[in-house]
Amino acid sequence: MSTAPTSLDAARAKQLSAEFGLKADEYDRVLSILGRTPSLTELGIFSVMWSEHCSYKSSRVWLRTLPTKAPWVIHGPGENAGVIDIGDGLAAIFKMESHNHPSFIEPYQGAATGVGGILRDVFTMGARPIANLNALRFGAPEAPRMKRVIDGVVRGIGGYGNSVGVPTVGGEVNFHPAYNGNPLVNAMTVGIAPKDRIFLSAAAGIGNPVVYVGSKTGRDGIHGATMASAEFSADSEEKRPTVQIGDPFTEKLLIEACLELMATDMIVAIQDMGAAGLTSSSVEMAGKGGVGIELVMDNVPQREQGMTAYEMMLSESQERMLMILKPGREAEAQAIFHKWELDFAVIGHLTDTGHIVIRHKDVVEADIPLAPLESEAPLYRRPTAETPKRAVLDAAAIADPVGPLAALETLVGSLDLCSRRWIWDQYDSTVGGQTVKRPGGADAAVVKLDGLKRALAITTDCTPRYCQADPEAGGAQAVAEAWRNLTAVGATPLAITDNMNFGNPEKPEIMGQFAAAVRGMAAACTALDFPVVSGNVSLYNETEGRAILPTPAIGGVGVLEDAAHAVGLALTPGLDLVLVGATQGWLGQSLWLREIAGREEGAPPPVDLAVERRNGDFVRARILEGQVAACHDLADGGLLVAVAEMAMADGTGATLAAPPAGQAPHGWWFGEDQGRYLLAVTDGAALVAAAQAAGVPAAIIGRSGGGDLVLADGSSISVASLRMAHEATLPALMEGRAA
Amino acid sequence: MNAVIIVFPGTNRERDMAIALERASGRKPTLLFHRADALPAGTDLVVLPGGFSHGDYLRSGAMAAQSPIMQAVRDFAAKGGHVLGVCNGFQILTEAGLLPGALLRNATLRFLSMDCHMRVERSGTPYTAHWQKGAVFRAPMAHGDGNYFCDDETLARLNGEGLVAFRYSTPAGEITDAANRNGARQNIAGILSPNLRICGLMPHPEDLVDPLMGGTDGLPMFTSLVESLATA
Amino acid sequence: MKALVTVMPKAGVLDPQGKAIGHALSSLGFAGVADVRAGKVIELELAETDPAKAKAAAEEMARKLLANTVIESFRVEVV
Amino acid sequence: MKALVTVMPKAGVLDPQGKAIGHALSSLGFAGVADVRAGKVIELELAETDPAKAKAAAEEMARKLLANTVIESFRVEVV
Ligand SMILES: Nc1ncnc2c1ncn2[C@@H]1O[C@H](COP(=O)(O)OP(=O)(O)O)[C@@H](O)[C@H]1O
Ligand SMILES: [Mg+2]
Repeated sequence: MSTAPTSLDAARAKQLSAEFGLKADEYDRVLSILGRTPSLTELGIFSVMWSEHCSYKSSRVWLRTLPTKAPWVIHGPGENAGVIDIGDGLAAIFKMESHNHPSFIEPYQGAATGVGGILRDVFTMGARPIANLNALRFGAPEAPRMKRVIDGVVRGIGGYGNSVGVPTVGGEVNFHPAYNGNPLVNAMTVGIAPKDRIFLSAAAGIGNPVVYVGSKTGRDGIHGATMASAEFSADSEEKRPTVQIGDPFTEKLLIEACLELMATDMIVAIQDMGAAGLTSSSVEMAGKGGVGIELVMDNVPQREQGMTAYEMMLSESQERMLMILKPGREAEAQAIFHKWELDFAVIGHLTDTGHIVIRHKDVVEADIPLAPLESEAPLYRRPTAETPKRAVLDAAAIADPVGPLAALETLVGSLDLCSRRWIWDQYDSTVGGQTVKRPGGADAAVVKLDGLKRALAITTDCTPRYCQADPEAGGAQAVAEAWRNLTAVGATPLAITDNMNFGNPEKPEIMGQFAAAVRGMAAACTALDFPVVSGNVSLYNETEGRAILPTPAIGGVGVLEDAAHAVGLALTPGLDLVLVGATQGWLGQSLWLREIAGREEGAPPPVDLAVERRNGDFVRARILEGQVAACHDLADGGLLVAVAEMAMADGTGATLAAPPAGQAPHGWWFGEDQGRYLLAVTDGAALVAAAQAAGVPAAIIGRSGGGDLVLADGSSISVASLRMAHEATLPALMEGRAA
Repeated sequence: MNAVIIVFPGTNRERDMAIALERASGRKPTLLFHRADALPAGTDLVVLPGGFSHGDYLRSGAMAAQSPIMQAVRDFAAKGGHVLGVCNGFQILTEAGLLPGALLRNATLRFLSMDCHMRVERSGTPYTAHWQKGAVFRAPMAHGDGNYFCDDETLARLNGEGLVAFRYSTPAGEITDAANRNGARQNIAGILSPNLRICGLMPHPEDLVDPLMGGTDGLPMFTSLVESLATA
Repeated sequence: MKALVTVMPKAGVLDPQGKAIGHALSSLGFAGVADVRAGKVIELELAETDPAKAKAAAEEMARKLLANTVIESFRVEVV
Repeated sequence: MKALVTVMPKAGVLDPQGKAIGHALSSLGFAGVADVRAGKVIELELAETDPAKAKAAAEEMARKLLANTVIESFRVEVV
């Protein structure tokens, strides 16, 4: 047994524990586990491991209720990323992760290191990353610092992803004042690996070497995980020295070196050093494997002079990994890392003590039993308060102040609907040579698998204004929209990852939002056979007591057996436009209501999951039969916006039939009823007949051609002028220039 | 065609390039890590692909230009070998002095990732044989430093000797400022060495060689090479 | 009057550029380079003719725009 | 011994960064900024203790790697 570490002075320890974010009762638990006052390093380890970020203490009871299984799920939540079988002997490995707080403090580096972190979660399992996506929520552009945040975040995502050579193929962006002090940056990575060569993190083999690879350790981001678990206040700017700098070049080398090592049989277990760096990786690897671990800090590659054990254990320096090697293979493994000019150091070994022991300069700095560190981690079932239901609005009772075409022109230029080209033009979306559908080309990105016909479809979705009004309906809608977007390109949806962004969970109304969103998501995942295989929770997204909109971002992955089946959304001339799905004219929480009528009101559109599935399965079958030239799901902005988006994609207009008798026209054109698709086909009548036979509502609503959108009353607007409005917004906002 | 693609630390478009070369030639190119100090015997095309060699942390391509393998590439070029540099590869060729000029930050100061159109300014070279002079083709570009610069004297020589291979243009082939997104001198997208055997360009024809990825506009460059090298 | 604003990564902040340059120098065979830091320099041609005022103005510009004080420090020289 | 290598765009070479900074400064309300040039500075920590030799070494590094003399000029200071 090692000698016990030097305890802090009892009063000092108690005060520090509060500064590190431990509650009084949590600290008492630390005392009882150790049977003594902790050392500084021990206190640091407890506080980060028990932070919201690492322990999921507020969210775990709810997350457990999500469906996570399906025959094609290989590894669900609990690993570094989710793993699903996609056929041809391959697995897709994917996850989404937030970097919200760091991106507000230092937008470029915050977003860049967010991308770096999620890439590591994926390649640590043996996958070559093949696609990145990003789900962003910004405040009102005129809010203080917001343009700099937008600019920095977009540059940072591009700067990192472009350099590592992983194409950024999609994402989403919303703007709302609720994010003024707390923007959201959620990054998703999808990778591919042979399905029988997945690398896990459970350590095994007493005596096996613990190996550190990648960049050197500096004093970056110490207590980043605890910071990500606390609300923002005016003085959080002072926490700035914890900012981490991303080094995509080193990450690229790390990817290549790890994949080269993974092609051998030397690795027992591997995990990236993410939040709480060396602490969380070593504790989790040893904990999962039920073994002890002993680390010698003197051997940790260090970038700075005089670093203490506490600093090294808590550093969040980027581009580092921890692995357990088979014994005697160190030299071989080292040669690979030296070829790629990366640090490689044996920093410890596995033990049979069940403890984590940290030594530095011949002194034991920490000695903690791992079992209670995990099993006695705080777990809260926090009080919840339901969000009051909102009234269902009747479209006919809402005046239309401007008419459909004027509303359309305003809507396509509005912040939530305008072209995202200014953003994706800064992202390399083609590197790899496999991008079948780039941003803007289809409802989901489509990336082919090198050398195969098979392709993955990928999307991220969430409509936070729906979630705010009704978190349960909003949670279900987010999952359904992801499923719909995959379906709309012809893919079979397989599984999701999620990123739960909410406010302070200690407030019952926020915890209520969380619980309701999970309920809605779970129902949708079950009904759509679309399990959750990985995810991330980001709480305390509040500034001075004001919470963000509840934002359960969903990242969906689906498969196409043949990439050639994928359809995009661009109209070409001479096609019938068929609307699939029923339209009641749901204006509650619609963008029309907000942007045109100036009201953020009402219940959001409900999602009928059985109908969702039936309509989607019908549409996908038609796409796979090759009957569909273009397809677009109806989402934000409703039918007329969807027509306009399909028209703007390639400059082809359309002539549209009048709204059905008895429907309020603005409800018809702009209602956001769910479960709908717009298909462009050569034979609309045949499609409608097939839909009828399948019990799916469908109707021909127009025909493509010309350069204008023409309504039944003869009024029209040119696609060119819509495009101008659509493309102008972000360039004007961000650079004061025309598109 | 025995093509060798050099992989520097940070190179990231080597696979794209390999796919395009294989598609055109039916033969897999060799990927060669930058530490090598010689090219494989029988090499008849060296390709420096896109990416961020050494992170492009000092200047794009500056550190890669000093790699051990670059001496072998210089010798190969001096003996009349064919060398293609795309994007980061073009930057490396200028940093290594194998092509004149330099690639500055894009005038917009932003990374530019989008399809662009280029007009073929010289046909009948190993890289452009399958295009007519004046033909326009499309290719993705993806770079932060693609703003081609050279001094007036060099520019006059490039123009005078017909060494400008490609210029950014509109889809109709007009050479306009709006088509010149990165701010290059006289819309220059790609240039040739005096013996026409070294070519550097910023956009990525290798990413547009398959209808599934949106077209085959980039393919003629590779089929030109295959044919020229077969008869060379 | 000319002001030179030199912006460097703060001590302790990772400097991937400097690291890479140091690496490249050593592989080029330059020995004895212990450490490399890479920064920016911005030369401002100012109308101001009073050195103290010019310096103050340049410092203000550095704080507001030229340096990202979260991760960078700066110094101003007037020449 | 420390050497500072300052690398600036040559006269006549486009300096988009300098231009953008000038533009941003004026939109932030800074008046009297006639011209802005943006360059790089590389701080080298050298083992060499003789100032003349250190300077010569740094100049050699600049010529070989740190500056691209097609577009940039450099100066070396030893401190
Ligand atoms: N942050 C982003 N990065 C890259 N692409 C984006 C981003 N935001 C949106 N996009 C792309 O813009 C297009 C339109 O996005 P969105 O309006 O959210 O689509 P939909 O409503 O059909 O889900 C999609 O192709 C999407 O991938
Ligand atoms: Mg979407």
